[in-house]
Amino acid sequence: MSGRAAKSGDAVIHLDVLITMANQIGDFFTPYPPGQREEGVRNHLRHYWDPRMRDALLAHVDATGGTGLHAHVLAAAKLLREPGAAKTGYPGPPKA
Amino acid sequence: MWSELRNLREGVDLGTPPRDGAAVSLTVDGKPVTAPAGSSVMVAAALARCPVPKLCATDTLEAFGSCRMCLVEIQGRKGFPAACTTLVEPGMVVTTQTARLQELRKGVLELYLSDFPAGDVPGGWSELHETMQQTGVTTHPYVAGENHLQAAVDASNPYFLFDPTKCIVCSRCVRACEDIQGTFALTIEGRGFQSKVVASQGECFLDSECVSCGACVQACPTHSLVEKSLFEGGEYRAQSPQA
Amino acid sequence: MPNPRKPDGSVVTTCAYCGVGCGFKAETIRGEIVRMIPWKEGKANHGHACVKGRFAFDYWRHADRVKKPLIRASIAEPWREVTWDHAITHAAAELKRIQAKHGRGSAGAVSSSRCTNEEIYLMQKFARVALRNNNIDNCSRICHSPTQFGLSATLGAGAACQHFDSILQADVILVVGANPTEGHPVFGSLLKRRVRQGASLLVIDPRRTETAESAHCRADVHLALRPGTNVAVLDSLAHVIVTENLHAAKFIAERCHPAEFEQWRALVGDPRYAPEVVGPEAGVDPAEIRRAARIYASGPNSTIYYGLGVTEHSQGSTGVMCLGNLALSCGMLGREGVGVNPLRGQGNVQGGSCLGSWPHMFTGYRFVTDAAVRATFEQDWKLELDPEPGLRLPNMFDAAVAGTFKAIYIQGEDPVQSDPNQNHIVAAMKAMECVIVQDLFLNETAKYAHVFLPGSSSLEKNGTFTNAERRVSMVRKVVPPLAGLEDWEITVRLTNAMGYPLHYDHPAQILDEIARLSPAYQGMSFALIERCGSVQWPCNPQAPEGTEVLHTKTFPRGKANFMLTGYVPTSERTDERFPLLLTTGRILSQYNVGTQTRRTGNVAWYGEDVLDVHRTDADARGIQDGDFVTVTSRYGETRLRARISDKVNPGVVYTTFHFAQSNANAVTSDLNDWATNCPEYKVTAVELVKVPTGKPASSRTPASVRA
Amino acid sequence: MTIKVCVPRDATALSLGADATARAIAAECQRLRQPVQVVRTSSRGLFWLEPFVEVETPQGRVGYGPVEAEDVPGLFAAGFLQGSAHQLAQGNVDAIPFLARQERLCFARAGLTDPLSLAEYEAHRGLRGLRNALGMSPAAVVEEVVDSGLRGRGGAGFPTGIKWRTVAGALGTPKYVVVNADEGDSGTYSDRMVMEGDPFVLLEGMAIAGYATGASYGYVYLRSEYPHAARVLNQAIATLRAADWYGASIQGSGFAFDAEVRIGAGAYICGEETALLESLEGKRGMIRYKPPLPAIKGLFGQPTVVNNVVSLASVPIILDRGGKYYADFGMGRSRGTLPIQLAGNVKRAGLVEKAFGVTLRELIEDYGGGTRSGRPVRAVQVGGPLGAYFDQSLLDLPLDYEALAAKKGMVGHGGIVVFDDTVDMAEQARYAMEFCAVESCGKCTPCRIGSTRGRELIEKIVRGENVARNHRQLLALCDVMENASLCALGGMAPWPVLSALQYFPGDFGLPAGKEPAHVV
Repeated sequence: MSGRAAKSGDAVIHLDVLITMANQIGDFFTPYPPGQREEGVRNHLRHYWDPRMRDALLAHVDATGGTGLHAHVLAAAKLLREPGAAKTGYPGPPKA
Repeated sequence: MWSELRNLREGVDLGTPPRDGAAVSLTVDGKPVTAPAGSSVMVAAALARCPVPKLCATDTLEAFGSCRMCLVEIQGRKGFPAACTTLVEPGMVVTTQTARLQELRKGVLELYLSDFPAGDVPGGWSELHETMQQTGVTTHPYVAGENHLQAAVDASNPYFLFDPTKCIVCSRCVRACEDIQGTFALTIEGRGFQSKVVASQGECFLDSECVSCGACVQACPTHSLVEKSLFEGGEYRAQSPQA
Repeated sequence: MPNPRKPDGSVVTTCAYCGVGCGFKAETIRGEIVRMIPWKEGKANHGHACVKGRFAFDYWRHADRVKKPLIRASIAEPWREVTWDHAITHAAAELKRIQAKHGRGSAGAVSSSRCTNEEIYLMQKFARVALRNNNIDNCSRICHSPTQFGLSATLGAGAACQHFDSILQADVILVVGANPTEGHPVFGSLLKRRVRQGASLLVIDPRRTETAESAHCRADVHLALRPGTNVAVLDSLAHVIVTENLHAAKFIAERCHPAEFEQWRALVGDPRYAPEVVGPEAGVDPAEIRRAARIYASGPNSTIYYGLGVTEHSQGSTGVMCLGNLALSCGMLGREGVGVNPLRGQGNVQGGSCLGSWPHMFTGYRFVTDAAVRATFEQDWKLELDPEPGLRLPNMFDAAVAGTFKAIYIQGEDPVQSDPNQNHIVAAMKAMECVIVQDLFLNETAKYAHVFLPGSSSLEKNGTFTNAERRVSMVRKVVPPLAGLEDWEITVRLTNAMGYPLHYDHPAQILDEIARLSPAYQGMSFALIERCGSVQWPCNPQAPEGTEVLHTKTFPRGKANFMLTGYVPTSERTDERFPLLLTTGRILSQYNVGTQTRRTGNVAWYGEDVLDVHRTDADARGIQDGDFVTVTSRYGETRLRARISDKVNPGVVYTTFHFAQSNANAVTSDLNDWATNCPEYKVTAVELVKVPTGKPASSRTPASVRA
Repeated sequence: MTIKVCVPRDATALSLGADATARAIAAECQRLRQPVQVVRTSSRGLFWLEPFVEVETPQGRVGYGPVEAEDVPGLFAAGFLQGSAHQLAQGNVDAIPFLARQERLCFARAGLTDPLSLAEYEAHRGLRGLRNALGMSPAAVVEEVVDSGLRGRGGAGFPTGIKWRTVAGALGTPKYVVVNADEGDSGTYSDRMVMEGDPFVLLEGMAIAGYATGASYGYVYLRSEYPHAARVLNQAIATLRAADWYGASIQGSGFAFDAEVRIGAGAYICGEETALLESLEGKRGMIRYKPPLPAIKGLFGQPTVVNNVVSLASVPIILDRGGKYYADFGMGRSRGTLPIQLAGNVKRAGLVEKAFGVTLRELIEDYGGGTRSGRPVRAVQVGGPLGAYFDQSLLDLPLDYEALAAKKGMVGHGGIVVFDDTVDMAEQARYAMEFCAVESCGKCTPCRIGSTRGRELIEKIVRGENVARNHRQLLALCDVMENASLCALGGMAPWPVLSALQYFPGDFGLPAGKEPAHVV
């Protein structure tokens, strides 16, 4: 019995709140060099966000190309879709 | 400062703070005993199970040496040194029970009782009462001397009260407020026989800088500072107004 | 006075108030609790106490205590008293109905740090086995969740590195965003004792707190920074350390990743973090930033203690990482007298965070997304578990407003009063179909509840607390629970009613289960605690009686990590409409939301929340001491009595949120920490307007305010 | 030819009109157009002759006293500037028996110099001790003081050299020199005369003490009742600093020493060294238990040498002429000289610096000239308010620490107060207990409560209430105070009481001769 009863994509949280939260995460990883920046944001979304919040964000990316999202946050959202994105354990900070 | 806190034991009051120096061996009343270097003779006497009477000493506070109840005799030393302020030395020979010492302790305790409410001598269970039992002194010969038995009780704090008529000015409360809590709200005002414990600039406890941590109530050996909730009827019980 | 009555019995237990976790002897006369005496063998307090634990214990017998379960169909109707069975069955039925109708994710649970470890563990187990989702959170979400995130990110463990006594070996004490003498009084006394012995004291706090300046205890350096500039100032300290080569190169080489250090050195070494740049923006003298950095770096033993003044910001987690970086850069870890130590607010906030009461983690900070970890729990609980992180508390409220979250079971918390952006919370509550509250009193949140389960105070149950130094101590039942059930028994019955069979004879068995499933608690048991008095986790075969100091040889992940902590100013900005910055905090005599201390004699000291205003700001608005003022922000407004104070700088105002009627959180923003959604209580742009009163402004200081 | 006329600036002389006398002399000289140099010098210590005016003549200094302002014209008329005879003439000063038979070492310059003239001080062997000390090793300086046999002149009588040796050997810097200038004993003024009349000898002694023990800073704890001494001392310190005798490197020797004056607040108990240190640290003047001795853990917890003014003022001559020179004076284990201060009902009150061994009777009768009232001497209190009262039978005791201690008397600070036969010894005993009650710091119970109970018991005995029972209780109380008190105030307050009871039982209404010999 899989854990996912609610249909994916439900408007769990208003979209503008999600975008702000995602950009705030992006702000933190800004000082990291390119590559690590996107990996950091993706790891955080993967391990800390409720799946429905992630799905809502990806739905926004599909529908509008991710308007309102910082560049590296948008790139990170796309990384979420790649297989094997589900890393085990705490991702820890992006390795220098 | 390590052992002074971490080696305290519940239900045991060695009189001065526990130290963790190297073992020093001496004899108390003929019994060999070892105590860590830096400990007082009072601690050694307690460890040798021949505790000396004490009032101003307690093991959560550094020795003060004011009540003079813990005088002992030490071989090779003239006079009657106080056990609380004399540190143990190797090979010391200490005597805690002699007729002379009992005479002096009786003399000091009688002075205390000459300024203590006689009505509260029977039935009390404070450290002062324990010291009375330990020395067998419960009365005094001083008739109608100057005293503080009319002083007013300060019940301003919602939780504890201060009854100055039972205060023996041992300063345990003042020292607890300074060393243990660090608020420095209590002090001794006046000198000699007029010395008395006051909060801040002679204000009631509630108006003073007292943060009501209760360290002074715990340190008081005579129930002069005492929880209101211990009194009959609990009308002193500190419920908030709406209760 | 006559001779006092002599107690005839006593039970050793632990105080339920702050994170110090003082040991107490509850003394009784014929079974009635008459006084609380600090326990001389309490390893956190060594026979000392504060006004709350020592005296303010009478709330447990207060007339407001609810003694029978209550239910009602809608929040408009009055409560109806029912039996325990009736209330439990009704609650379970409602939860099942709502999950069936709105989906499994539409219900959640919230545990509290005022409950025991066992109760917190049961709450998260209830969410996972009864609700079959991970919608479980705890109140440290709104105070120290950034600690758990920030310290895990840098040092690998989100808990205090030292034990309290270790401060007695410190040469330099750095206190950031905390006022121990008010919030953790017994530890505050130990700190002041160490300062009197000669340790240097550095304080970073917008207010001239009593820790910074009191009898025989004055900070050598007090950086009274503008609220919200923590990360800038902490990075500036780091700037001085790296540019003046004060860092501990050997420690970094051995125990950190040198490449990461270089990356970090480049960031903080950037001229924009120089004291001369950061100082003016943070309202602090650059020379004092340099002096503080040099004193901290020189040590030899420098220790950091910090509180909600670091965590409750939009860069809360970043601020905690700054402290981790600072300690790592100077090698101040792994021995007595050093470390980075959160002063956790409530009695069991450390317990709350390491017992899995998180939407994304099981006990011991292990991720729900980690299949291997999940397997151990599924195997023990004999049930398949939700693999995805659940909703955090703020997310639950957002989802409720969005209509997808319909039921919540709250134990020992009062989010309506304590959580930010109160109007949003109330809207969320009203949007839910079944709110279950388990508490001692009908609190603010209970106004929107459908089921009220009367809880038991710490004097009425057995269990354990984990204090701010990871010390697990025993809570022992002194008197039987007023409502008949201990809190853990209520949660067990609700879990059974939801269809998951659960049974324990005694909380000791719950702790055994926790030990089975949490590496840090492996060796923990009631028997061990009885023998040792109290035990600091990690407690495992390598440390059979617990661990006093963490990170002595290695970090949990082997090496520690330097995180790049760039300063991102909060979006909460002052402007002409809201020119002042409000920051909030706590006072000694009242506790958290005041549910307990408001019902004790402590009101003698502090009977209402008061707004501290600097004279220049007050004069500019014609406000006098004692006047009522309306405090308005972009999010709401409230009324508070003003008190002229020199404890705050011009442009900054301060209040507490101990009293419901002052609903200070009506004005706090909905901004929160980027990593954990911990609310930004500490920075809100506001304006003050004097409330016109018919009678002349009261000249005297408000009688109810002593502090 | 300019004639030099000396008029003392000592507080006792001032209180008797010395300023008016000096102004009158100057005015008279101006009127007679007679060039004169009026020098305000220290006092000789002949207080019954103050204001004591001296004229420098070819035959030496001729003294006149007591000279009040209105006597001046008559003196000039009689040719006083040439030292001629006059009703107030005292003849050649050096020949005055009271002075001639003294051995003035510490007070060698008394009456001779201007207290604030460093040149005059050096001209009278000043600074030689310090110069010699700087040429020796600190240890050698300590041994010199040990050899001198100098003991504490404040009252305790502890060998000064031994105390210095302890401080020198104690670990921990900085170390301090603290001067006990509280001088609380009734009827004593030797400290005051040193500080007002010869401040440099004290300051030089402090520097030597600092050099010997490794202390680089000194405090003079001065009683608030000596304003003149405070002014003079501060000026003297400034002078020494300007002359590079105080400062970072005295005379280029690399030895740093400086000092300042701190004013007390009127408590007798702050004359006890540990209460003094507490007061100096800004706290209540309460007794500290010993050990630790101040030599090991004193001011601000640092090793501290605490000495009385006269003790330190005796050091320069020891380093100038050597310890043996000083030790040759005196008897038994009381070496050197002691400035005794005659006071109370005595005909010739004043300072008598004598080697130990002189008897009390010599001091009171030969020097003091018996009572001022002319009535017979009935009782004498030696060593301050805590000293025993002696009757005639004990006046042949020699002035010696051990001899007096054997009779429960004490040398103390060298004060002798004389009473004639009108004195009521029961009242003196009551006063002794009252003094203790008023001055008690209140820390230890035997003194805090005992002194008040003692006063009450004596009052009852004198009123005739339960005399036998109260007398027994008074003796028991005195035993407790003596043996249980934390310091000498409570510990010795019974001595005057017990001695009054033993030698003058009648005054209490007690039968004579039956008194147990507590003062053996």
